[in-house]
Amino acid sequence: MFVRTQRDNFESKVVTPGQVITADTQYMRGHGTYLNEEESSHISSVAGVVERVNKLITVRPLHTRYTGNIGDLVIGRITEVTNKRWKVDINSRQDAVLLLSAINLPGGVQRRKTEADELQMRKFFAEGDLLAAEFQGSFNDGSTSLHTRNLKYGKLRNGSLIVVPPALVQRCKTHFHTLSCGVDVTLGLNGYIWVSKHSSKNLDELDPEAIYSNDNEPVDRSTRETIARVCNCINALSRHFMCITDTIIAYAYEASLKYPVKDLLKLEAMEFVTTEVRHKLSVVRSIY
Amino acid sequence: MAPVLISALEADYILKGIDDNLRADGRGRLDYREVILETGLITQAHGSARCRLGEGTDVLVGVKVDIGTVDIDGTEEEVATVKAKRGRVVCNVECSPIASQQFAGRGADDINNELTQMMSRVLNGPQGGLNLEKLCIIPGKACWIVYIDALVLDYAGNIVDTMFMTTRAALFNTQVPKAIIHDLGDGEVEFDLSEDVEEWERIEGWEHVPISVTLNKIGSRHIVDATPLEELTTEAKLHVMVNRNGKICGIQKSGSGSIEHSLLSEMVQVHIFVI
Amino acid sequence: MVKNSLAFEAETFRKIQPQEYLRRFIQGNIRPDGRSLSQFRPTTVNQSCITTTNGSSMVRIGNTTVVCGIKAEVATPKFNSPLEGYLVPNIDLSPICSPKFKPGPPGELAQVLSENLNNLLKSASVLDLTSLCIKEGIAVWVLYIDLVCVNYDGNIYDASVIGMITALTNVKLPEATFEESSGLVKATEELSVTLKLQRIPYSVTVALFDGQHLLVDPTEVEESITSEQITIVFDEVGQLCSIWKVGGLPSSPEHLKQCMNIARERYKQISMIVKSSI
Amino acid sequence: MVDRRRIQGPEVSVAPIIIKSADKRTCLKDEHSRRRDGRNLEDICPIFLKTGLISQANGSAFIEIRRTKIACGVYGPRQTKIPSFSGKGNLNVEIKFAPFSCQKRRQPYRDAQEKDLSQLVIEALVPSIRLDLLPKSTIDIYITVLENDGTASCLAAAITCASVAVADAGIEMLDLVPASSASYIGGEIYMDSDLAEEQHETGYLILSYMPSLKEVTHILQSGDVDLALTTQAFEQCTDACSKIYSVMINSLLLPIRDTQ
Amino acid sequence: MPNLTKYVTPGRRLCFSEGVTAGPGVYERGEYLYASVVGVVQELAPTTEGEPRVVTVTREKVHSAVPDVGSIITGKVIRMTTKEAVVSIMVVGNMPCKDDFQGIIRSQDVRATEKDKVKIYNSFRLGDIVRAEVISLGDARSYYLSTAKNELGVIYAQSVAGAVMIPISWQEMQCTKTKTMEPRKCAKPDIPLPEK
Amino acid sequence: MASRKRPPSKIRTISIEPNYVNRDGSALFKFGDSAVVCSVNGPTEVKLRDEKVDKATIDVIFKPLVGLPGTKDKTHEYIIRSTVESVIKSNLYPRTLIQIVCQVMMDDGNILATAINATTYALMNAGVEMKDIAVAVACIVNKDGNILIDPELREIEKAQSYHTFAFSKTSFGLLFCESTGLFTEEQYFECYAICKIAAQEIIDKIRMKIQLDLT
Repeated sequence: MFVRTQRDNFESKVVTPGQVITADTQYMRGHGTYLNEEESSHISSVAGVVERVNKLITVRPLHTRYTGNIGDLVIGRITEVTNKRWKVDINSRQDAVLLLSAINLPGGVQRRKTEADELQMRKFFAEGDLLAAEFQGSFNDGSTSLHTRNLKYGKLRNGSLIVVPPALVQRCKTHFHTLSCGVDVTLGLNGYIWVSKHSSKNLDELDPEAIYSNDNEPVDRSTRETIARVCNCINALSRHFMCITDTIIAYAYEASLKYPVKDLLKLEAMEFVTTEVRHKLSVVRSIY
Repeated sequence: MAPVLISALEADYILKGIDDNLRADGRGRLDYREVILETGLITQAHGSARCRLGEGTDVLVGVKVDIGTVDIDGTEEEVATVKAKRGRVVCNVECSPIASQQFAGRGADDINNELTQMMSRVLNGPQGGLNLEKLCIIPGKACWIVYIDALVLDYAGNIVDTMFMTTRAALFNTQVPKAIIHDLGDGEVEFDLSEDVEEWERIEGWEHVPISVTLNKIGSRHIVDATPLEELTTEAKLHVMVNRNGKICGIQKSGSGSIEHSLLSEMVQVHIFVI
Repeated sequence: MVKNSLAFEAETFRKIQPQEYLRRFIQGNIRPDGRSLSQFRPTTVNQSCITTTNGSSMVRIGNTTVVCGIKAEVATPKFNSPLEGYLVPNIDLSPICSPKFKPGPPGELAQVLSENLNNLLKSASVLDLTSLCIKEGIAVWVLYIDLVCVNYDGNIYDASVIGMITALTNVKLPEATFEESSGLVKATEELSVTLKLQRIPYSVTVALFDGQHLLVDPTEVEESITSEQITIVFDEVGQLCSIWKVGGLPSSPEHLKQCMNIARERYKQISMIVKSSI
Repeated sequence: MVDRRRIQGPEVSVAPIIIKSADKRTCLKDEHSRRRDGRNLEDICPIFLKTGLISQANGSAFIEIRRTKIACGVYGPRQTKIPSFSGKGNLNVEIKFAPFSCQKRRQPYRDAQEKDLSQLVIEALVPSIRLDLLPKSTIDIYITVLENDGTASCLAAAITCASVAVADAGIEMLDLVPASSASYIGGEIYMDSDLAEEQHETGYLILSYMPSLKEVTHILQSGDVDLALTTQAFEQCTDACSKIYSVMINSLLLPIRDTQ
Repeated sequence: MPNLTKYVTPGRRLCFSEGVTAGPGVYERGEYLYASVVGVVQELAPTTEGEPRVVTVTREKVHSAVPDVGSIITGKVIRMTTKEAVVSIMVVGNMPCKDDFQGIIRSQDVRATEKDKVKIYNSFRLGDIVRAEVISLGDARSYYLSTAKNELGVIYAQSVAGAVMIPISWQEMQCTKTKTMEPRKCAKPDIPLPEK
Repeated sequence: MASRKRPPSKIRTISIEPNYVNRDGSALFKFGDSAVVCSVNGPTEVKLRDEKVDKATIDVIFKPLVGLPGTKDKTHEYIIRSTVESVIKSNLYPRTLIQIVCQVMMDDGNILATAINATTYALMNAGVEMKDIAVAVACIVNKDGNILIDPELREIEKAQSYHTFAFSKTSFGLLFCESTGLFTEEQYFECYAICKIAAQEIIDKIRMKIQLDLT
């Protein structure tokens, strides 16, 4: 996480647009702040939490569309297929672009892109398909480019999608988690979370031909119930604006075992789960 | 923001879930989401209600009552006299763009038109439950016109059921001012409205107003109260309007799939079980 | 048994080279649909075929089919002509009759045809408008003449004129009385009044190809290829009611004379067909 | 609405009130339940159905039931105008009532009721047409009602006529879609009701059905009806649809048989 | 054996589906074969022995065709840009379509050899009639066409002087009146319309 | 019969003002008190929708003196376009648009003929290449059968029949004619001859005006 030095007192202060952060000019301006002309003090342009890294001041808004940085894992939905590229909605300002050259072709990594691939793009990804991809960088016109050149990325199967505000998903080392209750959770940094059945096969066994097939593995009733429970827990957490990591989801899951799955939709059930999680978090934090 | 597209894999997952009676959010095939209903929110309207289904679909209905003339021109003599002694109901449904991107600009036009026609088809006529004769002040001259305006604030599936529930609540909440009739002797009749609020009374027959149950056919099964993703995988939707004493007040199918004959009668029985 | 490939060659040839296609036929003194240059398509008329109207007719010239319906309503007359009723002719070329027409408000051709029909009624004073009066200055009849084209295969103006005139002849206006008390007009179904037309005009359209060939009663294919059309309207006493020649290469008075003779013969044919259809 | 693209009549014109003389009070059925035109309650009317009416269209049909007359033209499959790519074909229906077709003169431009009826016809026909074989193209169906003798039976006739026109256009279909209508009057079911009966009905049912696949493509019912009567009405409508189905087959095969 | 009452309409149940496959004009649902067009039922003997019999319904009504991947089309060049030529498709296979579809011949699809050295204005001119093959459904507005085969390319063109031109080689056409040569990517002449 | 100041076969004083509006070409054409301004824009860029591959798209907009354009003005647009289309060498300007806008300034009868002449002059003023020029003149046959050239508004109202002719200058062929009212064949051809003579007069007037402008 960020390095926190306790020197100045404006740390983690909640600011509103137009509020002065600091008059000290040796700081650099980051996102969400601007410099007014006369007294050269930093003013925040967004309502959010002030964060300082060495000399850089930024204000992180509470609720905003996802602004990506390189290397982020994101989940996206294909909105349009044009020649040699796909348009992908990643809950960001603009649709991201996935080039034909940026995906794994069926039949292993070595296969070169042929003429036929260009014409049969829909065999790989069609409109509406969900995929996990990595944030590669952005073109000069500001639109972001993705790539799925890695076996753990690609089409998402055997599960369902939950959408939460992007600010809640914390950046951590890996975003592919397998929860204790035997369910896979993929936390997209853009707020799209995919909860699916645990794929027993590890990465290299995946036969390259089937990575774009459109059929699910059979899901038995108990796994389906756990997936539903996890989805409802994530919903409860996002409704009370709590940040979401794999540990927090695990806590929420245990807390929710008290209720049958469909009661988790009720407000008071959500209330109970989140207070339970908050309590458990404070206990854990006090141990550190 | 309601998704517009769905992937084949998600659709297949939902289909299989419904087959063994466990949907993506844990509900069974015939379980409704939690309904939160409030009435009397808008002061200027004669009656209003707001209903939220789960934490998704949100519909606000306002009812205003106004005095209008009866339109009887052009119809046969016989039908004209019957119409002269009746008030009427005018409905209008509006999906506001804040509910979802697709409703911005002209996108909402045909959905609005479809919902408005469905509402007026059910509420105007004997099966609407309201006692229209009572709404007439002076036969042939003046009568009450009930304007029902529904506004969809948030879209999370199953708009039709929420809309009918909220309309019924709003009609329950409606207070109609009392009209005092003065007979001016030579057949001329005059009326004016009493100001004090106590004398206002409810529209007679509000309790017979029907509510709707929407059955979504997915694969060979059918579910109730579908979420947006489930609605995208639905082949055919069957709206069954039912009133208090179990009478069917209207059936309408929408969506592009077809329903097996056997499944159809089974779906129609379902509504009694749900009510 | 799909059509033999020669027929397809013709179809492709017609799409690529329309002028040449028609010229080949005309040189052989025959037309694409097998008629000779001066032969009219079979014309049928049937009357009062729609019961929800006060007067109606259906006219078929070859494939072109027009249905005309007249509905009578009541309105207050214009200030400066308190006795005169209204005649409102409108033709509707909806997308059902040909792929040429797009949905939405009437296109240019529909507006021009409606205007010509309106001029014909007014200038040839086909119906004395005072006969439509119910109560001077207060209530008069309005005859909405609506023509719906069901199938557009050229020469739509002739079919519309025949349809409109036949429908006008079999209009039955209910006996209307203006009620002082309620200010409404009540009409009884039993006794009905028929209209007396002062003039029975019928129109004939001839297409001019390459400046010299006169193609009588053009089909849609011929209409799209030739650019000039001459329309001549006669009435029952042989008096001219309107002549309308639009566009294309300049034509000489001889053409007009030939067309007038053709129109006179055709007038007799049409009035015979209409008489036999009652 | 002043429509400058048409010849203008007077601003306001109203239809006269038609006084029906006393004896013609309509009594819908006589003692041994015979209707005014001799049918009894569950009979449907004879149907005149002919294809190939419009030379310009790919497929066309004309239907006449009692006094209802409807013409339908099918154009397509042709290039889609909508910007988005669609793997499946698109169906577009436009119903138009001729201004003189109903008791009261209808406005020449499309009103809300016509938009709604068009949507109902689309939903009735889409399940029967194999749209997945025609990517990126549109089928346009234009229906003109020349005379309307009862809106419910008119809509049923429009669906039947449109389905025959699509088959006449040579477009691949799973099945023909006959549709039939019934009215609930005084607790009894009147099949194929006309205008007079419709004015006294407390409810109506329109059902479109694929007889050989035994699937209902569209159903629309309004009125205060209990369950038993509704299911009985379903049965009567599905039988009626099977009868109409044979008329549709003959109308399509007639022109072929006599050319052979 | 399907009951061979000659004429069928869509939805007509033909026969059981085992041992028989559905040809054009027929579809399979449940364990039955149904007709999907108006036409005559025929049962064709299978080409190779082992295959099951094929039931087809030949269409009675000539219907306007829809371009599909692989179909041969005839169309008119209506617009040119440096990278592609826009063609309005008038005939698909040998069935004329009532309304024209729109197709694009990209410069890399004009011919099979030296794709990148193609100059589009030396291959097509405005108003030429070309025969091409549909290679992909392309995007929302137009199909992707290719003339990369010998029998594809320009089949009818008017020279600058307005006379009809005849192809002399696969890349040149000669004006009958002024004998001037104009560069075109022509189709090999007198090949009958390839049956699609 | 209203007193008609000029003899039956004499047309009203014609006055032409070119470059009335600074467009590619424009002209005001007056028959006595009937005046129409016509402005020509072209050949310019054309919208993709109505682009023609081998010839120019001609678009006519006719604005009436009072009120919004209705079906009558749409008919005038259709007439002017079809008359002018056959005269302009449009295959010299493929995939372009020639836009003609006619605005009625004063209306004392015979508006259509004035508009056609104004359009012809505006096209010449704009330098659009034409095979021929269209000259239009109108006449009426009044109640007692004699023919009046170039009628005023009150004469048209009382006329028995009303004829408008448009001749091509070189061959004097009939480009356009519209006759309404009740008339016999002889009357029609008599009007045809008289209008032909009047047309010659207008052509001389136009040629004289052009010489005046160019010198």
